[in-house]
Amino acid sequence: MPRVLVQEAPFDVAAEMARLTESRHDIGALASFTGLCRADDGLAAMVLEHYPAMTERALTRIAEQAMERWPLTGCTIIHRVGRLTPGEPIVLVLAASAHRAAALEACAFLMDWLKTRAPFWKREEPREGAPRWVEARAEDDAAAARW
Amino acid sequence: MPRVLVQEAPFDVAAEMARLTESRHDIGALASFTGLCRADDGLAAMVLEHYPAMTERALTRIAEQAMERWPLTGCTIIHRVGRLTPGEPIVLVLAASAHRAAALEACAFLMDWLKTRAPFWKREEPREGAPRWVEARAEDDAAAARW
Amino acid sequence: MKILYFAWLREKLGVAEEEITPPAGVVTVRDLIAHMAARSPAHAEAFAAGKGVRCAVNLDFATPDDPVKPGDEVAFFPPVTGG
Amino acid sequence: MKILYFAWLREKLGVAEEEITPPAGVVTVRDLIAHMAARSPAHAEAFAAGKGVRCAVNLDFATPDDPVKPGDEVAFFPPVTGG
Repeated sequence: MPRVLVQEAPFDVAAEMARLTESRHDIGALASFTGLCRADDGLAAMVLEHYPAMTERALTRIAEQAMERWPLTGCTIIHRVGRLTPGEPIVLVLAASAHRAAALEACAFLMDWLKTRAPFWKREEPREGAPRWVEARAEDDAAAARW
Repeated sequence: MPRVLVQEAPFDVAAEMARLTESRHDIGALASFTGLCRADDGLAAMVLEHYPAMTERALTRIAEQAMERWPLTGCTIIHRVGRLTPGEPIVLVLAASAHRAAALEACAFLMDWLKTRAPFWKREEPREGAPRWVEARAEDDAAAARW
Repeated sequence: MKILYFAWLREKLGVAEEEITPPAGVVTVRDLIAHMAARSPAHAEAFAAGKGVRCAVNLDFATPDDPVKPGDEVAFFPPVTGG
Repeated sequence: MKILYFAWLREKLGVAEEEITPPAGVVTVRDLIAHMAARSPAHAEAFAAGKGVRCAVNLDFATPDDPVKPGDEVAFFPPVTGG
């Protein structure tokens, strides 16, 4: 039921929104979150590695959790992998519901769990110097633990 | 600084997102909320009345509050007025930030305050029977009071 | 003083706008509401305490204690229901 | 048993995948980690306690107490950093 994609290509937010809402009249709220690659500290690019056999399974479970916890009419997770440059979108989550609190909370939940429960690893390539693996942040664990 | 529009026409979510993010490399998070017209209880259409001289001013203040409370790189509120049918989008809010918590919280705040502090009134036109004015909901007041 | 009505107040009173000159004793929104309620039976009903009428003075939301003065634009309306 | 490595573990060990046959006493993730750490100095360093290595068994995240058995696909990796 949830839509989960792992891909190198960019995603089309408007098309994904339309998929969730078109020809339906029971949706009052559609929340979205797009994560983008920032150019912090002279970043030239970011390479997203993942565990292909596991990734869609993990994302589907996260999306199913959201659909169990909130009365969603639909939800979508699209996560890009490969080499991304600053300004490029990395991840999209969408949650649709009759009411706004469910859509907004589910969207925050999806991102918090995705940050801590999906097998992706980011390697940053600075404009100068050696690439470095991004370290997990304690605040992401704290954000995920609130749900 | 915030972008505020009150209009009868539909809005273009993708174009509005692009306005906030394009040619910037300091944005890591873009949250959106779209409110849509539901077909509850045999609704045929909804007519949104507003106080034209006051509306943009009120929305701008709400957006400015969001920008004071969270480190946003930009925020957008577009609210439609006039006659809308089930499935049509009514309102769009966008919040962009370096980090996801700011964008998501600001988006929820914008909707909660907009629901209680912007001069719009909805009249529902049922498929059968007389039009009725939508009554304000205590839970919207409670949601707005948490900020 | 320009008075505007929205939503069911406008419908109930059958008018979107009135120009009034309240007596000198009307200095707050609370005073003005009492004055308005005395204009007609329809006004009395619209401005009755349980109706929850809200107010804006010169395009800002106002509370009963906020001041009003000649020349102000004062709007009365039900609790807002946008979004 | 198929062992996979991701991110800096893969780089540090210089290999993405190993096929191993652990001794019969290896029945939990904790046992397997102790076994893996003894394979080489690089393994010892990668699996040292402070490195925070995480594990998935047959495509599900696993804790040190979770069981492992012959034929499982076991992945080791740093804490995830997607999103």
